[in-house]
Amino acid sequence: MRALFPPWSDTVFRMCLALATAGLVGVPVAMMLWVRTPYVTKQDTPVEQPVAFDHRHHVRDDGVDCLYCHYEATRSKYAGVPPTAVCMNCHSQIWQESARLAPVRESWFGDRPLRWQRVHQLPQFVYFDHSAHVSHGVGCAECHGRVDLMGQVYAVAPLTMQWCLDCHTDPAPHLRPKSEITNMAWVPDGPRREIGGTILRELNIAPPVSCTGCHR
Amino acid sequence: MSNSVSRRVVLQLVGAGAAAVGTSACSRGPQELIVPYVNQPPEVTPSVPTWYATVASLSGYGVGILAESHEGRPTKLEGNPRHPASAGALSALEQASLLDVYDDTRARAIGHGELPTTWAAFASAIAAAPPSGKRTHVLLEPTSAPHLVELVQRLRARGDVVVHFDAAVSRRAAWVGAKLAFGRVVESLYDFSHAEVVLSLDADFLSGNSGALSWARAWASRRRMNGASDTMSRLYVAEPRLSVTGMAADERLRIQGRQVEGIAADILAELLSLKGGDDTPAPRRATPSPWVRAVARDLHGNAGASLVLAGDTQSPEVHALAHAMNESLGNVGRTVTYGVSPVFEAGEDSHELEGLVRAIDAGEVATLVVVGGDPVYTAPADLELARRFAAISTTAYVGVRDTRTARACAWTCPELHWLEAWSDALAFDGTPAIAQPLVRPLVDGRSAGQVLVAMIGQHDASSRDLVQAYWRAHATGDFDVFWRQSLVHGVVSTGTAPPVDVGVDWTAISRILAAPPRSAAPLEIAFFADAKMYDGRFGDNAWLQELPDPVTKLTWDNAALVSPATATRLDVDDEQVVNIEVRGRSVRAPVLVVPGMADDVVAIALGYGQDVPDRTSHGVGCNAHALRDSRAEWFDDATLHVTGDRHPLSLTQEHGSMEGRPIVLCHTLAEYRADPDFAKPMNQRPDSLYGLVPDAPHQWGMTIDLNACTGCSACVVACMAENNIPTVGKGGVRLGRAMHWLRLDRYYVGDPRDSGAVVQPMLCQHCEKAPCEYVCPVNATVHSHDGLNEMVYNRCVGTRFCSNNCAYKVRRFNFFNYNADKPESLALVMNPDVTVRARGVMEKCTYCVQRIREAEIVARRDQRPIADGEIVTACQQTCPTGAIHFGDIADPGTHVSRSRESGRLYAVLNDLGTLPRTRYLARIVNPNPDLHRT
Amino acid sequence: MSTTAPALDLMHDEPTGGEPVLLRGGTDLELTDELLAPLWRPWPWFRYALGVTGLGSLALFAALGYTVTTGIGLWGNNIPVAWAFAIINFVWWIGIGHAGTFISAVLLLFEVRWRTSINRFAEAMTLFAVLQAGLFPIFHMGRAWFAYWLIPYPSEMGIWPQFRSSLPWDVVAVTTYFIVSLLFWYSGLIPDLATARDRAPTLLRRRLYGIFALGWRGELAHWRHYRIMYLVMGGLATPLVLSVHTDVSFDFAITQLPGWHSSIFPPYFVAGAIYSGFAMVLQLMIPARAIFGLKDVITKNHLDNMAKMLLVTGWIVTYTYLVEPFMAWWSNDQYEMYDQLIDRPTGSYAPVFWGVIFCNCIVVQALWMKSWRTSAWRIFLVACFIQLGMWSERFMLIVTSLHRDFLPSSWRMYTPSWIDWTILGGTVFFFLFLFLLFLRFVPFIPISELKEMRHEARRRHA
Amino acid sequence: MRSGVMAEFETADALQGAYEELRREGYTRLVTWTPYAIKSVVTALPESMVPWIMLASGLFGGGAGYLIQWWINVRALPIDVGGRPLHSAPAFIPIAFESAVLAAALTGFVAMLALSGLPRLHHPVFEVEGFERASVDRFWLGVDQADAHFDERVSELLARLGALRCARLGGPQ
Repeated sequence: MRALFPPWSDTVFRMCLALATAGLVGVPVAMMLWVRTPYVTKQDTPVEQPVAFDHRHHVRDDGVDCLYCHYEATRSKYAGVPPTAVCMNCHSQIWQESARLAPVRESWFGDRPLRWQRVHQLPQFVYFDHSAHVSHGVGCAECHGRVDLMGQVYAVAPLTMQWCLDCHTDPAPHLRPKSEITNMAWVPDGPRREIGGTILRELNIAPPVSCTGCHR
Repeated sequence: MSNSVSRRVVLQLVGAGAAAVGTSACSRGPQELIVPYVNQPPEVTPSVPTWYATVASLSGYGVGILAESHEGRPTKLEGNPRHPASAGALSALEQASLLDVYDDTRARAIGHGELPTTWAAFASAIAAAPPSGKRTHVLLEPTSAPHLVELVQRLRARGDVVVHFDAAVSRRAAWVGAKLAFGRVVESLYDFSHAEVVLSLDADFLSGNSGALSWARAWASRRRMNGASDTMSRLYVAEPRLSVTGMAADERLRIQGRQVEGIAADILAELLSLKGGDDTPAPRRATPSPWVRAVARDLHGNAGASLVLAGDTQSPEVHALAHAMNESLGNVGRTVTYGVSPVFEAGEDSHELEGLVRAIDAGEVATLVVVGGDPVYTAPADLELARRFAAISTTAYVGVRDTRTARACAWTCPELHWLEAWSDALAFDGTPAIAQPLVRPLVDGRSAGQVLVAMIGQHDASSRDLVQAYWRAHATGDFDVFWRQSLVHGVVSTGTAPPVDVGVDWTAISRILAAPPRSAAPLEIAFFADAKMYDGRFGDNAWLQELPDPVTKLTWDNAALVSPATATRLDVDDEQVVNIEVRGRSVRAPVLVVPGMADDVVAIALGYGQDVPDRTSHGVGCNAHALRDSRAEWFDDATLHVTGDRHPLSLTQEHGSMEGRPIVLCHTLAEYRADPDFAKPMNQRPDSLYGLVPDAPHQWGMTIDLNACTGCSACVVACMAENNIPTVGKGGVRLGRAMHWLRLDRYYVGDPRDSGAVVQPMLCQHCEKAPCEYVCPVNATVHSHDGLNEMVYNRCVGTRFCSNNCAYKVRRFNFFNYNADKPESLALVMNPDVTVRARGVMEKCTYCVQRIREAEIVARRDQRPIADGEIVTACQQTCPTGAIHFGDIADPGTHVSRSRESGRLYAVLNDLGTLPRTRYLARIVNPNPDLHRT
Repeated sequence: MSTTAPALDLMHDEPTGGEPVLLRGGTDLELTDELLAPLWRPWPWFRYALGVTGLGSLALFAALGYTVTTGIGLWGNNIPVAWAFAIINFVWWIGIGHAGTFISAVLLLFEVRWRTSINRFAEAMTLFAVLQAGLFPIFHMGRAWFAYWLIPYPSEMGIWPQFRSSLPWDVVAVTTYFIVSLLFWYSGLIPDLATARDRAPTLLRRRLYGIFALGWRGELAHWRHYRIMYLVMGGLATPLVLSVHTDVSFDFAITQLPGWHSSIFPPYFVAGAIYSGFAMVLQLMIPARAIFGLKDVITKNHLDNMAKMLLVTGWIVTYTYLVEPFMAWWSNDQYEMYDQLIDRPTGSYAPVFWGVIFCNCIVVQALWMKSWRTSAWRIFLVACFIQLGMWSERFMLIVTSLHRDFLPSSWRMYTPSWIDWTILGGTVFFFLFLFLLFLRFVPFIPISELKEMRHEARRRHA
Repeated sequence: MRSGVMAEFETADALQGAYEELRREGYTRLVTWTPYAIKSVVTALPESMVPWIMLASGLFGGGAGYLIQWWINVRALPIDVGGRPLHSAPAFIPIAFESAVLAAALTGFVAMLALSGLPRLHHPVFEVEGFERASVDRFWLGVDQADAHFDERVSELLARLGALRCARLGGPQ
């Protein structure tokens, strides 16, 4: 008498079962990895800006300090993208004719604000405060990376909550002397945890770990 | 420029809604823009608010204000501590008027009939000289603004212009009463801090306008009991309806409005006979009521340290009697002084509408320019202004809102909101202040001053020019210094005017005393200015529409308020529609039974039933103005006819009894003295198995003094403005979905036939052993190290388990996306420091954590400790009586810590062991023992 | 020699005396074909029944979709009554879902013989009821799309669920209960699927049943592992049944709300669950018994015993109804006393309370009479009352406790919206929809077990 | 069993008789195929491993369930929730219990299949004529070729024991 299923059907059937089980486990895992990919966290992708502003040139070559343009970082939540006026401080004198600066001049003379693309984007329910960090030994490069080496600026940090918490729960290895806050190329003279530790004590730094520290 | 900034903030706000839904899942946030200034104003630092002093005025009385401005948009109004009428506090009305600036349905463009037109055309139309024999009439709201007063005089100098003043809710009776008593109009200035006994003759001095805020503060200073040995003042109130002041009374007499005059006369007569002397008139009644005798004896016993006030709705005679009592008690100069009224031509004929009406009927009016207000809607019905307006060839209306008057006028010109234009105003005590604009005008409008000056042929003057011109002429010393100082302080430093010296004309008084007592009407209707709509001018303000009435807790409606006894007599019930008939005019209104109302009185609030289409106010409540008569503006005889219909009412509190539960502790002074620690049992820390306690150096806590809280509801609006609390509309409130984080629970107490009420602000108690926290499955509500019960909106999945387990039911749930499809203009009022909550998340009071964290950051930035009083919650900041203390309870030196040592301190539902951080100071009342002997 | 077995055999064999559990004589082949017949025979009314219940199910999903996209505001919920229909339905359905596994597991352990003909019914009923119940915890959330936050997984937010709350307990309990019930049901099915495989008329069907039979051959070794596994799983399922509704009762018992904060809830809920569960089994079994002519497989003996179970659980429930107010009075806690002694019997929702008493305590007493216990349609009637009563009981527990809690200032009434009703009705249709499919395509009387029982009975008799 | 001799019996008792007879004869590698378990035959066999596997995995599941909760609340996210202790043991028990049951049940089922060599859609016995009745009302007994006593006379022996028919499974080695 002929059997219902040919011999090979066993293998196929068991294979199918195995695959189903694998999928059951695999799909969630894949999703967890996905949200951590630079694509989702928008890391490492230079953003096209209305003005081809080059940090390498301004910071490294001309030695312009971060705070010259982002002067609000010390007293405001926002580091502040500078008003057109700040650009014009210099560029009313030099490169007045440069084509690359046309949009800046249009903005200035047409009283139309420049519309920059946001690179570091936090959800709206996160209340991050630059002044609190800059005044407590957290250097610009800590979160923004070596901006002085970037043509077009891109985010180096994932800006996920876990990433924030890593530092808030254990700040020491991320702190630097107040004098070095804006120093992109700072090299610690010794083990960072120790340097950070002393700063931690000096400024008695206690980063908020309660939810309302960032969510209000 | 400021617009581009606004747009950015809007982006953020709108984003917030979307973000709260979208992000932190697997989605990739949308690309955002950063739009910096082209040229950043020096005073602006994005994210750091700037504060400006200005002044708002209601019916001519100025109240000093500090306005918080985020990148050129005002987001919150607070009181100016330097201003006498504010002393740092602000009523619900002034705070909420912020929302009117951003009202996208307000009057927008100048128009003639249906057609748009230009300012120039409008100006020339109203400036045109009238044909001979006719005049141009101008109808203004009562004002104290110096620059306006000067313009009015210049305008009159034209010769062919007549200026009238009209307000539906005015103090005319008080002014005329003063005239009656003293022969001239004066403003009474009270000093409650020295008053042992206060008699209010239907005077709602704790929540009315003019000086209410400062009076409430002073009154509370004599009610705050730091120990059983302290003394406290006693408050007698005789009134037809239960008012905010009535709820605070120690002894209250429920009585028809027009009977108050009789009571006043009786008390005065009794006083005089107690006082003896030759000028004693014969007592009016053989045997005055025990209440009258007790009050008189109490006042007499505290001669010189007592105070008698008459309400604005009472007749001039009552005011005169009050003045007489104060004088015979020797209170003048001690608890009451008199000053010149800040209101221009107070108590003079220009404040009577009849003049205008006569002129119209005589056909003398060529052009009528109405500036502000809404006379067609608010004027007594018998004047029939709408019909009369039609008879005038040229009519023009200048106002912030699109009103019925606007619809009745040919020309309409948007008036600038007081936050958009320069102006000035005098406080009730005459202190001047200058109003500076907080935001670039959102409409093509003009200020009242610009309109008046245009009528003198000056088209291009800015409101700034006008105000500056006036003060340039009147300021002393270097003008720029004066100007800057006046703007910075928010008050113009002029030497305080000396008190006016006046004496009572006793012949006039004895004439009043001689008059026979008026007999009670079978049913009296009592009109009153609504605590939220005032005369109706706030009708389009959603914050106020949804603000529960301080007494009835009614929202989005007015109702015919009657006492339980009267309800039984008339056989009516809550929500039953009745037909109220007064002098042949009738209005349909739903009934609401309010314990504590006087019997045989039906009270109804003004300001509802506005019928201008497409407005928030459209179809809300019924129009009580339509029942008022120019001969009886506040009290009248009425008849009630029951109809078969019912009208749903939206109350935020449906159950008025405490059911004998220890929720609001209320003791008499005698009981308190006998047992100063009566509250202790409700303040014991119950044993707990759970050892975990917050461990940060600062521990935040709040104390609320129920002796000082009057229930005025200013705190509720402050909370809404500070925390971006949405409104849910009449239907939402009725379903029980009101979003207020802070609510004022009102419980009726005492004999149900003659009950009073107690008030208890109820907000998140921030329990240390919070029941809401351990039932949250996702850690969305947890405890902070400094003792706050944190609510993390972006983590909340909306199981609502926390609300079920909250014993105080202070948690609010976003049943719908209440912030969706709001006009952009309304997004501008949002506080950028507080997340805009999305649909499906729970929310609640956070102790204004954004202010706490901000203060912490600033303090750490400057490496200094946080000072006591540096962190002020929104409700605490605006409380006129300072009933709320907030601060660090871990530091024994702070105000809040000291208040927690009081014997009156207790925790609501203490037995549950929730260890609330919000504690209450039990309420102490001071009844007159003579009235309670059995 | 053909083996025709008179029913008498089993009657004497019946330990309880009483009615026989199997009246069917005939050969194993006849019995098998008899029981498999519904799978092969065409049902003229099937497509209509499926259509109606299918439409009802669509209404359910439409209502749920509308809610998710627009907001919980579409329901009648408010503050203070933040939980209402959704949770009432959840508790009701999960309760119904308890009878199945109780019958299969507990009665298996006690070797109760009347279990056999009805257990698969009951198990299927359990699965589908739990499916309905499972909808509610998810869709009653304000943000259902974040329901997965209740599962502990390493999120990029570095934040985890909170296990002091009873809701994560529910997630695990209900999931476990569903999976275990499914396994239990499927294990029981395997031999019968093999039988169906070998009797199916067409090659396609033989193949399909073949796949689900997993190649079962009834080999000695199979039976050796199978029987013990089935038994142990029954042993596991027994405490599981009790634990699941205990967890559900914790959703209320762990709070401090008057009327919820009670230590009697776990046994109370379990009893109630089995009560309504048995009622539902009867409601499904009695019509099926009539339609498919199974009077001699599902005999009066079954009805009699089930009715007795109703009586027992009914009395347990009644007992708790008496204990609750007593405890409230005994505790002298004014909030408890108000809720239990004043609000429930005399408050705005008093009709619900008295309805519950009538349906759950009074009606069931009819089953003291043998005439009622053995009349299918009378039991059916009683079961319907019980079903209604148990739903109302959950309404009473949830709504009356919430709408009058500690501060009178927040007291409010609750009225369901039409969406609420649609969802409730929709689940009933969806449940029936699934059950129809089950009846149509799955051997709903355990054939192999019946044959075994008959065999064992005979040899014990001989 | 892949090859040997199979015999069909009409009743369970007949099968059981034959089975016991063959064992007395000394046959060890016997297989039966029956529509339902024949208690006395099955219980005669040595006990199955399945219960022990289930116990082990149950214990593991429960332990894991508790540890995960402990780790999350005490180590990963030590946060003050309603002032309750971080390690709120009583609250962790329900989940621990449920996960124990779940683990045990799942492994039990899988173990049962695995030890029975299932799932196995195709098997040589399915090709035996009349075997399809083995799941309905016929009882099959098989002697494995690998059995020590196995020889061609088995078929006769089975026939003598009342077999309706005999069949050869797999070719003769």
